[in-house]
Amino acid sequence: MFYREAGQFRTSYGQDSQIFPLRQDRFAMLALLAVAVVVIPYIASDYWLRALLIPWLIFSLVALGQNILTGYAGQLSLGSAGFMAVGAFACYNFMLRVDGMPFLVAVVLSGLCAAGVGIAFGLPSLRIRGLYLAVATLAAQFFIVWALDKFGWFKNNDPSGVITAQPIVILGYAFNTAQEKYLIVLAIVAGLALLAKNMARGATGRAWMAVRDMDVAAEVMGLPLMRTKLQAFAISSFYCGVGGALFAFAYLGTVEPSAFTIDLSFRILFMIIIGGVGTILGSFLGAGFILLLPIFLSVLFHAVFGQTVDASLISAVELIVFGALIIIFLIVEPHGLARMWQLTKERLRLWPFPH
Amino acid sequence: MAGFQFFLEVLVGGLLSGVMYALVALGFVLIYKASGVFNFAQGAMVFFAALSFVGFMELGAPFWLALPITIGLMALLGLGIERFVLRPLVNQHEITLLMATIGLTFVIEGVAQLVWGVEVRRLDLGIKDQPLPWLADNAGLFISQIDIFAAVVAAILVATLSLVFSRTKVGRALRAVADDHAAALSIGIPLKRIWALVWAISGVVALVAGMLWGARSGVQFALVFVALKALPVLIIGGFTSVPGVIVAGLIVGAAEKLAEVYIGPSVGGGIESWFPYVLAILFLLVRPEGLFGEKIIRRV
Amino acid sequence: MFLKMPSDSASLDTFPKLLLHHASQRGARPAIREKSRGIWQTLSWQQLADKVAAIAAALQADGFQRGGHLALIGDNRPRLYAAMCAAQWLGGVAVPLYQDAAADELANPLRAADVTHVFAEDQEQVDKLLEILPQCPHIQRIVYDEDRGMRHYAQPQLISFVDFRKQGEAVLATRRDAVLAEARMGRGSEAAAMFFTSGTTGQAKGVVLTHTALIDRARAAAEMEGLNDEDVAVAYLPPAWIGQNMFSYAQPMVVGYCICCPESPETMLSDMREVGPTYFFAPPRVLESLLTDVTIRMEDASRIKRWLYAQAMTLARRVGAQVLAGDSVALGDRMAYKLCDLLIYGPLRDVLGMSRLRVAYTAGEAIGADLLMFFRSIGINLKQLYGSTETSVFVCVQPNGQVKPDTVGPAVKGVELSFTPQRELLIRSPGLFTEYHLNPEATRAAKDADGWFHTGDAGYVGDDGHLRIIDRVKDVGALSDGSLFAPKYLENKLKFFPYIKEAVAFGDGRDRVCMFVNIDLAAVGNWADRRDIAYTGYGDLATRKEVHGLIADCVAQANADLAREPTLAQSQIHRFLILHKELDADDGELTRTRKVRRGFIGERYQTLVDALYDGRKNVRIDAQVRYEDGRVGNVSADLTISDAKTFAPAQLKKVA
Amino acid sequence: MTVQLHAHARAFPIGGPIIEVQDISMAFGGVKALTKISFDVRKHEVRAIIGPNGAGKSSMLNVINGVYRPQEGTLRFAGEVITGITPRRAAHLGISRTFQNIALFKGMTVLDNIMAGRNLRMHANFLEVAFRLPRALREETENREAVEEIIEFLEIEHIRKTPVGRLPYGLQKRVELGRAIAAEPKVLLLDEPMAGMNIEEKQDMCRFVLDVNDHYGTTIVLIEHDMGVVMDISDRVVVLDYGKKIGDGTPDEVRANQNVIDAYLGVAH
Repeated sequence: MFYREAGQFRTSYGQDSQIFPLRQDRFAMLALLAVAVVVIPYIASDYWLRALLIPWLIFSLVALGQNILTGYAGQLSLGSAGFMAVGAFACYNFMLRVDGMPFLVAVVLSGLCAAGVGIAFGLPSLRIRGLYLAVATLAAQFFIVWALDKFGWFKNNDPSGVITAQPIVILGYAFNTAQEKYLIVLAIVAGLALLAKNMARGATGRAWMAVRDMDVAAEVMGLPLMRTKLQAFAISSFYCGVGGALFAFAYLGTVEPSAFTIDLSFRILFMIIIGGVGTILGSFLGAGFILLLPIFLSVLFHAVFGQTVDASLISAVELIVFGALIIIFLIVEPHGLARMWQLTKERLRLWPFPH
Repeated sequence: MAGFQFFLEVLVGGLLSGVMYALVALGFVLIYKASGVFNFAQGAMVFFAALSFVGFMELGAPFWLALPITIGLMALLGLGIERFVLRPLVNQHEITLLMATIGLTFVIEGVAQLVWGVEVRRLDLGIKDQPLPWLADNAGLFISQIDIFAAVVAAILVATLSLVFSRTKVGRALRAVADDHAAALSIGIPLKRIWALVWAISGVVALVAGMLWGARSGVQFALVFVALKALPVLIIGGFTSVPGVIVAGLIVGAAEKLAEVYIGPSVGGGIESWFPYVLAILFLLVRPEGLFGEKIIRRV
Repeated sequence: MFLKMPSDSASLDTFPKLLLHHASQRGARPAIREKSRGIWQTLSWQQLADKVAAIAAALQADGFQRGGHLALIGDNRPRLYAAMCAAQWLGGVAVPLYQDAAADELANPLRAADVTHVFAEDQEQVDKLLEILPQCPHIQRIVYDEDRGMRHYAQPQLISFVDFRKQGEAVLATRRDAVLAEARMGRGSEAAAMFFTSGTTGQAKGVVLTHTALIDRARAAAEMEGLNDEDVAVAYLPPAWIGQNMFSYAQPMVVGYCICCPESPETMLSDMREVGPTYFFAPPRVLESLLTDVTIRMEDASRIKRWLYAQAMTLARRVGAQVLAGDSVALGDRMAYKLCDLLIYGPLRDVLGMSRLRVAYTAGEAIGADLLMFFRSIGINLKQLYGSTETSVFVCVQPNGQVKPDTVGPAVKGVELSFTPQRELLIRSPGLFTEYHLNPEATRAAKDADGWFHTGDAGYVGDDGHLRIIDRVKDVGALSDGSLFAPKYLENKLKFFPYIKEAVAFGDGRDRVCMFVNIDLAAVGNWADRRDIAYTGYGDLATRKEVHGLIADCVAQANADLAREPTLAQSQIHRFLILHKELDADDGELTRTRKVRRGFIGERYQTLVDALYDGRKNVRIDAQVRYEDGRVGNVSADLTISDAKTFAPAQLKKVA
Repeated sequence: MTVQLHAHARAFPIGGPIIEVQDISMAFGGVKALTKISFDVRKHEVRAIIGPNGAGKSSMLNVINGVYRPQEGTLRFAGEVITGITPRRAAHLGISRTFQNIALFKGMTVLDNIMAGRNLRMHANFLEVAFRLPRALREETENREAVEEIIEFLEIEHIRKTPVGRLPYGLQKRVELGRAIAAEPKVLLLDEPMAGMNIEEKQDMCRFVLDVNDHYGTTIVLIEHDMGVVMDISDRVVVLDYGKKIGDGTPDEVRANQNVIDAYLGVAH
């Protein structure tokens, strides 16, 4: 309805493969970014930033990682939380043990560590597929958490078994307030999201999807299955790792290995199922949805039953709602919120016509 | 000598807990064979079964009453799952089905909490968790009675099931379905009814497993994660082979105990949490189709 | 390669000179775009000039003479337009022919114009040419644009466009100045193009137009509408038709705006949405099918949308036209219109690809008031113009803000109008044609000594200075009681109903008017669907009782209107039948521009006409039909003849 | 049409052998699929392998592009022995193929499917792609142009951006052909390209196959069990039955061959 497409035509393949082919979309995206950068930091309260926006961005990033592996390359992983943990602790140790280690470098390095671990646990994917692979990733999940837990060195032998993230300092400027942390997270996430989109729409993404949809055909066309799969594992884990680092440094501040449970891995999986498997946008929508749902529920319950509801009740309902939603989405809209959004957009473009 | 005896104890203990894994895995295999679904929620079902059973008894129902009620309940649950979750997803990719059952896990847990609350419960089957005197005296092995009991029950269960499958009409139908859906349909086997039945059975199996586990280590959420342990068991045993998972269950049980006791200390212990998986992976690299699973030939 | 030349507007008296002028003035700006391989491949004016120069060089080397004729057979393709200009570059005459013409239909024009060189779009056209090659000895070269499937053709005359152009570039490399000189030698007084008017009767005549004629008219209209090189037009009608040629060749050459060629006729609508033209021409039948399409698609929309649409349209009908014309409208209405514009008109214009339109013309035949007003009321500046091949199109154009359904506007600058006692319209204008090719007597008949062109249209100029056309002079007849009978006028009245595609009126010298009707398959079909009337196709639908009822209502309405007009009250339609097949140009029942050939039809279906007048209730017809694939088959059908409700003028006056 | 094609001089005259199959035998767990098969395929020709179902046609194709590894015999490509190469290697050598039951990438658009077919021509690594560095962009456009040519060639412009999953069977077959020729192969293996098509679709497919052979000079090896179609589009035909070669030669020779008539034409179709 708000689209005015007449006169928007492409004279080169470059234009034809833009991320936002429509002027209106490009504008909307810029506006959104502008708001996120300029307006939000001023109007959003500390609570909003700390409890909602920052974790949302971080989990969007992690979901993005999961989506690259599961959604694009079709390799089911139940170990995302594990890779987050690697990132978080790697970052901590880089900052701790290397004097004057710049934060951003540490973040990248921790991502690379995660990528390395990812490749290691991705190796079985060369011989095994589907469910079998899920086991490999579970192994990653449990092994990593176990290792970080058992070996004090990772936690600088802190008796409490908890690490406390060092302050974020970039070029001598310390990012302490919620606003500052929000901005740094926003920058990193936006940047990585763009890179992911570029890969997804480029040759890299096609290779992933080819392997996902029909690996025999892909191989017969000369695609290197192993490299493609491992690449997906590495990149996915990188995103999870960076996400983990931010999780520790920009969100929680203090973390322990047991924060990265299998349960968290499942939630990340849910994010992409509900958000939209194999879409960049879906990762953001899904993360937002999964994060907001519990908050929404508790608010709802307190509104209905007053302050005296016991937490276990809410958590139980939360579990049910989560599970039910997953099943419903898988049955009704396997492509998730992103697909719904896309359909609405199509309708708007054709308005007032139905088809 | 004591060293060796200790070893034996650990081994047997491991084998016996392996029986538990096998028992849970059994539920998986049944469903996987019949409908090609990897039912991640099996663990949750085990937990739910045990919890309900205990719950009913706490409500004052005697054992002989609580048992059939729970059986009925589990059968219903199985039917419900088949009807409302899996039938709409029929012919979907196995990964999708797995995700669905993960969602299912959450739902069942949630319901269980909602209905029965969260605190750990004792389940008393009247068998003491003490070493069997006879063994202790003669062989000097200290092995819990309940473990023995569990093993026996498991054995009986497996025996009955295999009887059912080999002798009865339903059983043959089920095997046909497992071999080839299309063929089964074409010779007039009511696929849907078979599935429903299988789900009901696996519900019951879950109950048995749940009761034994509960009796041994209390009824609690940990049970849900037994499901995860069953995963490596399945991989080693092969998704479609009942004897396979029994053997695999024993192997995993024994291996993880031994590893914990002998390797654990040197690396700080607690390796049970991941050892079975690594074991499974190593195994996969050697023999992807599992112990007794058919070899997978992928035609073009 | 870079081409320069002095550009004082006076010296720009031929198309090649104009082309070179644009190449130097706005060399980098787009001249022609073509949707191909997924994107709009674009030729800048410079590139176009280079291409044309190369082809001209090749043509010259290939023995193309000054004053020679070069034919073009194909859809709107940049390369064909380039070839057109190349011919003129060498002082030759471009002869665009209808691409959907059958082989034998092509033979005459080609022979008549002694065409030596032909540019054909693709294998299909080449096959036709090869078929008639024996009859056209003059043809020495056939250049084809698309080489798909052409590899196995051995004929010596054939060459692919690319190779031909390469030859030209080779020539240019050595003799560029000589080739450029050719372009400068051209004079405005020389013939630029020849268009074959299908003409509602008789043999097609080749209308010869000079550079000056075409350029003068193109410029006059362009100045009137303030066209500039920012404008964009879509080329989608046959280039052999003067209208399309004016909008996609003459005017772009004069103004320097860009034209866009759709990928294929099927993708026309989506392609049009993409380019969003600012300048558009559509004959009423195209607009009609657009409107029908809109109506049909809206019927499938959700209840709310349909309601919203209905509301918006009622408002538009009430105030839309005034808003567009810039007349004063009540504030409330203005607000409401703004809102609807956001919700309905705007999006609608956009999906139609018309949201950037500044000027849209319709012409060729009379347009229904509802149709015209529909587009105007949703904010599309659709206007009528009057003109013909002989007058280089622009004779009368409705100026902005003075658009009325029943006129075609005042004379365009430079045109003089006058009338014979028989109400025949005479025209004198710099845009007039020089002659009918090799047909002096026809020329003399059409153009008298003092240069007046006899249009053959009957009409008059109202006191508002706007020209009104009633009908063809020769068609205007009289009923046996002597009262005026204007068949075209009546036919149009019916055709303005969405359900009626074509209509043929009879009554000259008879006591009353009767008609043949072709139903509109899309509209009536949809109507039937919504009443779950099952039908197999046109033939089936046409014989349905319900459909007859539907059409009868339309006729009754038309009669009601007619009864209001004193002069026409007598020619109300008394009886009609729905033809068993759709009238078809391939069967000679319509002209290539889809005008009905009343006489031909009258003879062909004599039995039906008789039946109409001898009061029979139904009639059997055995007829030949030519199917899509060219096969000819026989169909026989029983046609029902219905009587229509008529009104006595007097009675209606009371009501009114 | 086909008659006319053969009547005219071919743009790419048939040359020497490009693929030589010598005494190839292979078995699946004891079951003999191929026994001592020998034949050759010449440059630029259209070579058909026909035979009743289960004659080992697909196995033969799978051996040629390395999906299966024969137990005995040697396979030569352009003179070089390539017995038991990997499918990837085969792809690099210029052997491309389609599959009996369509193996398209269901989730991707027609465009992406065919683009994927050109992966061997795209060398930019994922970082170059992620940061859209010059080489990645250049390769993307260059290959897109090539792909658009194929899209036009196969007359599938209108479905360019449709996910292949939504396309009717016949079109999917066409897209798969497109993906196969996108690699600009020397040899194109077609596994029952006309299986399950109605007569019009079959005619179209024939036209496209011949056009490919004629336009790009691609050597074509195709499998069909429906004889009619094959006979008029192929230059030479190999006939298999129960894994054995029972005939080899021009369509006419094969038609005349008694073994073929008994073993094959006898079989009702």
